[in-house]
Amino acid sequence: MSEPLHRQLGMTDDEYDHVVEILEREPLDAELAMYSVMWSEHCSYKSSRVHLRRFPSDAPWVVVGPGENAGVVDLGDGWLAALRIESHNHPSFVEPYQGAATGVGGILRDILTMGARPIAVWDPLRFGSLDDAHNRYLFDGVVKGIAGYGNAVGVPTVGGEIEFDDCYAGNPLVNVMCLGLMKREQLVLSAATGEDNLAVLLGNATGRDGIGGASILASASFDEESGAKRPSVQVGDPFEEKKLIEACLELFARGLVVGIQDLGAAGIACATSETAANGGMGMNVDLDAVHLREHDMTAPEMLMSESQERMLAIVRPADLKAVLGVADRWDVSASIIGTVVPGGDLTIHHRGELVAEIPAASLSEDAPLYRRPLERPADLDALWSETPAVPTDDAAASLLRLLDDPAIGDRSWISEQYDHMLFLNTIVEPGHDASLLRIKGTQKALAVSTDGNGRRCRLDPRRGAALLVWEAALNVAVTGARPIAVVDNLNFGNPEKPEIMWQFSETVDGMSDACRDLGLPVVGGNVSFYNETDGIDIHPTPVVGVLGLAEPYPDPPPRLDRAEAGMALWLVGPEGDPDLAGSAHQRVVEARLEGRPAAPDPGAGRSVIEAAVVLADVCPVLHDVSIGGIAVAAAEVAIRSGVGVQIDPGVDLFGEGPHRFLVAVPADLAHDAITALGASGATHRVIGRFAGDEIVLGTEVVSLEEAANTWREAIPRRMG
Amino acid sequence: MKVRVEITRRASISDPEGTTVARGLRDLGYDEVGEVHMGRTIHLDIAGDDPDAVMDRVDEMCRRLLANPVIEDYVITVEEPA
Amino acid sequence: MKVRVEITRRASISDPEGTTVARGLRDLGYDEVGEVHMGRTIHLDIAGDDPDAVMDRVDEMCRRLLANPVIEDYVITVEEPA
Amino acid sequence: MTQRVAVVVFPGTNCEHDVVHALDLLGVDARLVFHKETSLDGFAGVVLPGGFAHGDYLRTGAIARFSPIMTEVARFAEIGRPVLGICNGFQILCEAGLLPGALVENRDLRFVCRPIHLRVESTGSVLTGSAAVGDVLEIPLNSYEGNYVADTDVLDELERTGGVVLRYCDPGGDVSDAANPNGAARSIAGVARGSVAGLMPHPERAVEAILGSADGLSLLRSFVDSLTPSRV
Ligand SMILES: Nc1ncnc2c1ncn2[C@@H]1O[C@H](COP(=O)(O)OP(=O)(O)O)[C@@H](O)[C@H]1O
Ligand SMILES: [Mg+2]
Repeated sequence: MSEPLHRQLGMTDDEYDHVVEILEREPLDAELAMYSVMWSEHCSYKSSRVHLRRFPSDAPWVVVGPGENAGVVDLGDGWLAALRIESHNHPSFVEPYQGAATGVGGILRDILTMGARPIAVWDPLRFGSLDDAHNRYLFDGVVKGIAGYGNAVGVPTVGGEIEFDDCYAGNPLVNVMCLGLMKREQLVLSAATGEDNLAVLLGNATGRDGIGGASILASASFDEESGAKRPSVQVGDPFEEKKLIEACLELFARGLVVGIQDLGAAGIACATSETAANGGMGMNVDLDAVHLREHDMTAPEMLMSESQERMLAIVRPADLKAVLGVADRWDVSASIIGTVVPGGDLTIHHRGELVAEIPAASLSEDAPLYRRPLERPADLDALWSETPAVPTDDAAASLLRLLDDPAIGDRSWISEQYDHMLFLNTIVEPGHDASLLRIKGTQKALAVSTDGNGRRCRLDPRRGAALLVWEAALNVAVTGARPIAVVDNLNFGNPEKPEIMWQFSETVDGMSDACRDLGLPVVGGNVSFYNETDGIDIHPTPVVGVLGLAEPYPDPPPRLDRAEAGMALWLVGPEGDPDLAGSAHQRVVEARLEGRPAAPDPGAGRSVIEAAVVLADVCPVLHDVSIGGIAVAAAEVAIRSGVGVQIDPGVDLFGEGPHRFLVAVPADLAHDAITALGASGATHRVIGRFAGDEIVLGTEVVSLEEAANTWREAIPRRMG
Repeated sequence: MKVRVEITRRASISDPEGTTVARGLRDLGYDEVGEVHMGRTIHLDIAGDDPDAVMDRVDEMCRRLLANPVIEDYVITVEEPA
Repeated sequence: MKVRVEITRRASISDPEGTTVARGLRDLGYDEVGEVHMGRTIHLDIAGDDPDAVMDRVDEMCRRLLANPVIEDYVITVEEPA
Repeated sequence: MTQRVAVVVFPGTNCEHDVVHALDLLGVDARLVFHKETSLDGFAGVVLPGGFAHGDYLRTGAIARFSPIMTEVARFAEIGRPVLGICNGFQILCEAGLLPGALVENRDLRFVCRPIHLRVESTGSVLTGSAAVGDVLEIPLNSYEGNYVADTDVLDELERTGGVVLRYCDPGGDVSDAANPNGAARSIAGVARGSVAGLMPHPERAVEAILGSADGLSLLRSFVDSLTPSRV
């Protein structure tokens, strides 16, 4: 090939010149490979960094903010939670099972790296329509991959969310969020400190897995060539990961590591340089010591390999024997591949030859930073000028169509393939607004909700992103938990297009506004660009994960299946005009996407969240109103509880305006509920009652049985 | 006609199950065991008596459903002609 | 020496995977597909050059670990002599 | 005196802490024992908990049954001390030949994690001794290879000897194909032989109302009641 090596590796000429400037010479091949991967979009965030700085990330309870492998927040009484979200979009399109499986494996190691035991996973997903066989294949494979890895590694998958839209047909989204739990003294950072300390590589043998995959699979868009990129598929080994988790937790518990780092993109290159740079030190690395699966690997291949299930531990020489003993006990392979040295240089030898000698920090700190041009998409004015019609009739038929939608219908086809009970923490399982996990031996419980809404963000990324944060926060609050932290995964198209970058920038601002209004710190996240196929970009799809803390947690916690005949149906929250822009009704019933979503109302939003937290202690059912509006929310409660519901005439059935939730109120608790609400400042109104075996929407009627069957079959009838 | 499809993982792709089985055998004292690789076989009864036509159809089945071409190779053998 | 072990489920034991694959193929329009049975193969690299001795050892590995006699049968083939 | 029970940890086991938590609630001194240990001295009984020992590679339970501790588990079976296998532990006991049959993939080839109903079929086991025949229990199932198989004569023999201890059923206690979550032969969810018992569902996941059910206590209490004081 005539192309210079750096261009083949995806580097621009300017970036190459910058490497030469740093090194004051031409780079060696291994060095160039390292810069090319570490300076890729995926690893360096070169297009997004200038924007991500705008996120609020401080709060008194933040122990570790963005920048480390995971955010860490203080839960009180010595407990810390670690959280992180990641995407594995492109690998999952190439090989859905393994792509999703290794996505789970990767996020678990990010949490483990902080010293925490991973205790739960969530999986926000996007696919094209299930009417298409290939989309079904991808969906089935991804769910099986998450199940296959998560179940076997022994971390429950307790929630997630899903949307189907044709913009994802050629570019599905597979995001995974993980939550970890630890006592304060377990916290570890990824810093190599202490001269003469040793770098011990633990876990899987290194092979030619996904070489260049980080830069190729994650940063380049799909097109006809994707077949050629296939050899870099990585295979997950949950068994190796399980042993690695147990071995590392034992190392942490015994204080045997001074720092630790997982190996992800750019494997050994990234882990050695990052730990050295974080510790303000250098490192001498001997590649001949690395335990290999394939014995004829070159130095660049070893440095770039993305073999899964590996960790790099920094240990004191005096502890080495104990560290190797722990590894041996768990049948985890270990090799001593480096020594921490003063000076800040990363020096790498292979077969007696110097293959790299670079300032460790330059791989991350000197990475390029782009301020890419922004431009508001030209079609927004036209979209906004349409005022979405408020549906007035056919409510019964519309409700059934909505319940039959696989993004609205029963998702237990997914969640029952996942072990969601392990550890006996799950006191509200998947299928409610947020999952609630108790911390045994305490009064504390953690709630997490993940949310995304690509269509609303397409119409207005700023408002759409802000609404997501508000929605996830309310989802958490209806379990009785106060929102305390956010992680975000920003799934976007090609950042080289100014319209996409504008969507990105608006999203960051919208999320930041909502987080500030809620006093919520963003403690971590991930950016996935180039989600496009043949030049068509996905909807801007930020996904947020909000963590909440309930203390003491409600016992029993509110659930969707605890409504009974005779209970009143309340709507808590502001009464505004029905908001149909980007709604499920538009998508499913009208096949349209238009209008401008309502802006959040921070004052109302805060009081409604406060109301939810206090009502969770009083009432059996709280359910936020989101996709499909009040009609769908009430129907879900009715179906899950096995009791009919009557909604009064005149209620906004399908609008998706923010800051609203439903409550089932037993007559004898109405007084307590009103008292509880009083302090929050939120307004409420009785809009119906639970009774009979029908869903009554004003003047229209659907039998509960038909609604339930439709809802239950939405996914199974499509998946066979 | 009886046809056998044997499916193996591509050489460059890691095979954690094979590795674990190899370790299991060595732990039992079978020190002579080197690399171990796992595969799958599918035995199909196919109506039809033109071997070439059947092979073509089975090849198509492999590409469409039976094998995962991203990580697997396959070999088709006629075990018993019609 | 390269040895292949093929493990199949005994006829009396249910084979849900085979049944599902058969149905999947018929759903795709392969009406010629009759019964389908799944098996697993294990490819072993074995040090040793006496085929009989190696066969004996592999047979023992099968009885002890590789196959479960309660539900499975196995066949050993030498693929490549030492 | 508090009974001491060993909960074995194989590489890949993941329900060990949950089993310890459940046994704690019953006042038992449950301790983790690593699979490389060779002695169960001082323990009155042993539990093989759920998970994915050795990644379930090759066959579920196939490699685990050769762990050093399994010699002791077999000795317990021989001298009549209670041995309980839950889910993956049940699979290991079958592989080890301490229980008849085997577990293969679910009928519809999907992992199943949800509460199901079980009917107690016989009380002559360490798992059901304190329950009553006909009791219906709600307990979570969590497996891909939960489909119990055995030859007809083995199944007949099990039925005859009271070795079938639990069957999948509907909430009303009726056994049917529709109430069989994984295709298990004769809807069998749990079997026993001598002092050894195994079941696919997870009784330790149903030990507190806030977890959705406390019905698992009935089975675990039977196990605890079957322990005789341990000699240390
Ligand atoms: N959208 C975002 N919002 C907030 N923080 C982000 C975002 N994207 C990335 N980050 C933070 O940047 C840091 C580096 O991310 P990354 O390079 O993906 O980590 P890793 O190498 O561990 O995979 C992480 O701490 C991550 O939380
Ligand atoms: Mg990381």
